[in-house]
Amino acid sequence: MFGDSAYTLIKELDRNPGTLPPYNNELVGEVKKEICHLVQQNHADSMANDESILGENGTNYFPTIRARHAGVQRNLRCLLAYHYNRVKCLRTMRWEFGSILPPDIKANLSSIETNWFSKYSSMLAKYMRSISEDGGLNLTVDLNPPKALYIEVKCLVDYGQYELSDGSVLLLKENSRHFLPRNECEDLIRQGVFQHIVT
Amino acid sequence: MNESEEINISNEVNSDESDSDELILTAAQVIQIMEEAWSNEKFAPEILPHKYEIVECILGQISHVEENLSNLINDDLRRSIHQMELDRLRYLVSSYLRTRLEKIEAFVCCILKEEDERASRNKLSYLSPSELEFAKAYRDGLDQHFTDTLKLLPAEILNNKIWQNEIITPNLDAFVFAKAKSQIEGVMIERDEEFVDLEKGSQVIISYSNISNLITNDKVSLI
Amino acid sequence: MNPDEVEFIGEKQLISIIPTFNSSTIHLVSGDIGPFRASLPLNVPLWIAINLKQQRKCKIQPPDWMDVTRLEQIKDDEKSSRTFTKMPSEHYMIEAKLLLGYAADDISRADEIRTVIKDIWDIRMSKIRSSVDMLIKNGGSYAAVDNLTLMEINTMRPLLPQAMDQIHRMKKERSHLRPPTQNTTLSLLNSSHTSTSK
Amino acid sequence: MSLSQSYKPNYFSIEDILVTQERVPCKFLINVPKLGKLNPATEDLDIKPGTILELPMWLAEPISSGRQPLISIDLPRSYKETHREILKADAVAVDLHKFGINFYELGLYVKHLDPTGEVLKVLLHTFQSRFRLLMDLTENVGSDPTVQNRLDMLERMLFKSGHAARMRLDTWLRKSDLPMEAAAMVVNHKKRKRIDLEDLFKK
Repeated sequence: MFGDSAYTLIKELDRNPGTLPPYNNELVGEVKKEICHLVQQNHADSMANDESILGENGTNYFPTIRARHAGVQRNLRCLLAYHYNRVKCLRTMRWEFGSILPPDIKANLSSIETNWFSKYSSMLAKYMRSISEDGGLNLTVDLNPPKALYIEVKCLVDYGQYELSDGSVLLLKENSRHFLPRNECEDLIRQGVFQHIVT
Repeated sequence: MNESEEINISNEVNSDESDSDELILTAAQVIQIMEEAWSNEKFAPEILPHKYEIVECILGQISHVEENLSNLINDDLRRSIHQMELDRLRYLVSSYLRTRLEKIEAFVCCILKEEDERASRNKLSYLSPSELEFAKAYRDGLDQHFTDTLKLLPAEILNNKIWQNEIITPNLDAFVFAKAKSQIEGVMIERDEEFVDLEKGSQVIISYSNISNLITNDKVSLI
Repeated sequence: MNPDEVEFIGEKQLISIIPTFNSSTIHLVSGDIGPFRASLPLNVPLWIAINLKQQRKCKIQPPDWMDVTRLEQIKDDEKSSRTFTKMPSEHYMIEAKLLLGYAADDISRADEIRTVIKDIWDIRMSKIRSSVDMLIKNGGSYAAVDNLTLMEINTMRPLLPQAMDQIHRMKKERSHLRPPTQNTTLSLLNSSHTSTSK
Repeated sequence: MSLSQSYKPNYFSIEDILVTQERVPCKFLINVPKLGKLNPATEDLDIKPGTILELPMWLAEPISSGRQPLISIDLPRSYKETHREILKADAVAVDLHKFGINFYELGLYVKHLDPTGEVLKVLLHTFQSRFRLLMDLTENVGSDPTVQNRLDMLERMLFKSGHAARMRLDTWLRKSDLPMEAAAMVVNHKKRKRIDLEDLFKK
């Protein structure tokens, strides 16, 4: 029945919480087609209705129009919710991955979504720059209350060379352990390069 | 290290922008206000009036100390304590601003509508100027996104922009933990039926809608 | 809030330390600390005390209440009281965790203290559980939580407030999908009307 | 995301869209031309008055209201007296997931169909009596993971957030420091990649 494709679209998001499944162009197209179809049918029947009011024993199509209209509203709601929730997911990705997404995630975006993402990135950057008089404040770091200045981390991948803010260079190899200033580690922990070791 | 190299922070900060009723706050008091604003913002379901002067003031202090830290190059101990304090302050401010940004995004249409109403009644804005600018950009971005994705639908649907009427609003009835900062009489707890008096320092769990005005009046804080 | 955020608040608590070094006053944004004179006690915020202790720059003087006899008394009081008794410190659990974790060598009978504090915490947790259950069963929309510390209050989140929200919503909400979007209906029909009249 | 808000349905919420997909028993009051295909049992072009059909809530609600309703909605089985009695007797013992995946949320949509107010009473009673179970579950998981399966959608949401908070508290109590963690989406992304690679090796 009508509304089924739209429901499948939403189910798809529901089954993949915290990730972004590939943009379902085909299904989105189907839902749109169904909306157009229902609207067209309603137009035709409402014209027939108008005429039958003038004539006699015509069929009353108003109930049909109401039911279809509910279908249009439902489809529209699912379409909007699909796109809205994907945008919210993209928003979180901007905070967690930064302004450059991994290529396999990028491939799951529609071109309109890619557009939105870069627009969001730049509005966020603009906002963060405007926060203080001198140069702004990066809100994507300092996510946890600071504790000790130095923490122990374990490197989870062969990352290669990494330059600290004092200019010294570290070689980050898989399973190597390091004792480093907390604020120099935060980003790499968030990116899954380091694991924070606590006892 | 001799005293001249020591970092010196003026502990007196002028934080109030209004000339008529000038209020001198110490830096410690400014931090206190920031901490309370942070906690209130974390627990209030809706966005609260901004504390932009307080934020600016703390960020100003941070960069002031940072500039002076280089003078302490040969005293690791003092350096590390200053550094830790800066990290704490930076966390406080960032976390506060992040929480507000999340609310702005979640309730963007609702918040902008209320800002318009406040502006039309000459009331103080809840958003800081840069937050307001961000909010508008965010709303316009969403609007454009929906318009672009719904392309090819019948004009009567597109022109309706139904998503603009479907505003997500905060749940003002949400239950929160609150602490009375002074003696308060007659706080409603059941619609027009039951009232309680709160002693200074007492703590309760209560619906946000029953105390929201007491937060803006600085009579209770959320904990 | 996460426990580490509550800890962040609790770390402002002042604590007495005996420094092993000399240094002049440090002018922090949040206020002056020091001067530090070796073996002369002074008060500093908990986060500084722990930091200095980690660098072996001080000994910690545990707060008065961190004492087995005193804590046993508190435990007995808590056990026999129906309501929550007032704790000796607003952040007792945070202080206990940090001091026992980083400065156990400065605290006499640290292991016993750890056990009693854990007992007190557990007694209070079980009281919290039964009062929370009672509050929900009675469908209450208000409760005093006096004498509970921030960390204890935080353990009730998010379950208690969210459950109260849901009960409130069940009682209050009129069941309706959403107001019917009449304007769309009208425009749909109107546009067809105009097309027929042409 | 640090905002922790209770569930409250809105236009864009996935949960509410799933709830309103649930079917409720309806009876057609008037003839609805051309929509016979809604009824798989007949080949008629129209739906005749008197036809009894299960329709999704999103369709049933808007066409059951107004000056001339097309249908009347009947209370779904889970909210009828026999089922209410079961819940009144011992709500904790009930497998609510089987009773209705969206027991509370759908209940809120249909409670007005029952003029006696009994449905609302049973919703509240069920939620309030099962709360202790929910609280215990968040605190000692691992004991019996199947118990979670007996929760409805709303209870599961509460369980999830309550359990996550509980785990953070336990770590805090045990460890000297709360470890900083990789971003949730980064973790998901890595997991997915691993799964993809495994697929590749299988082929």
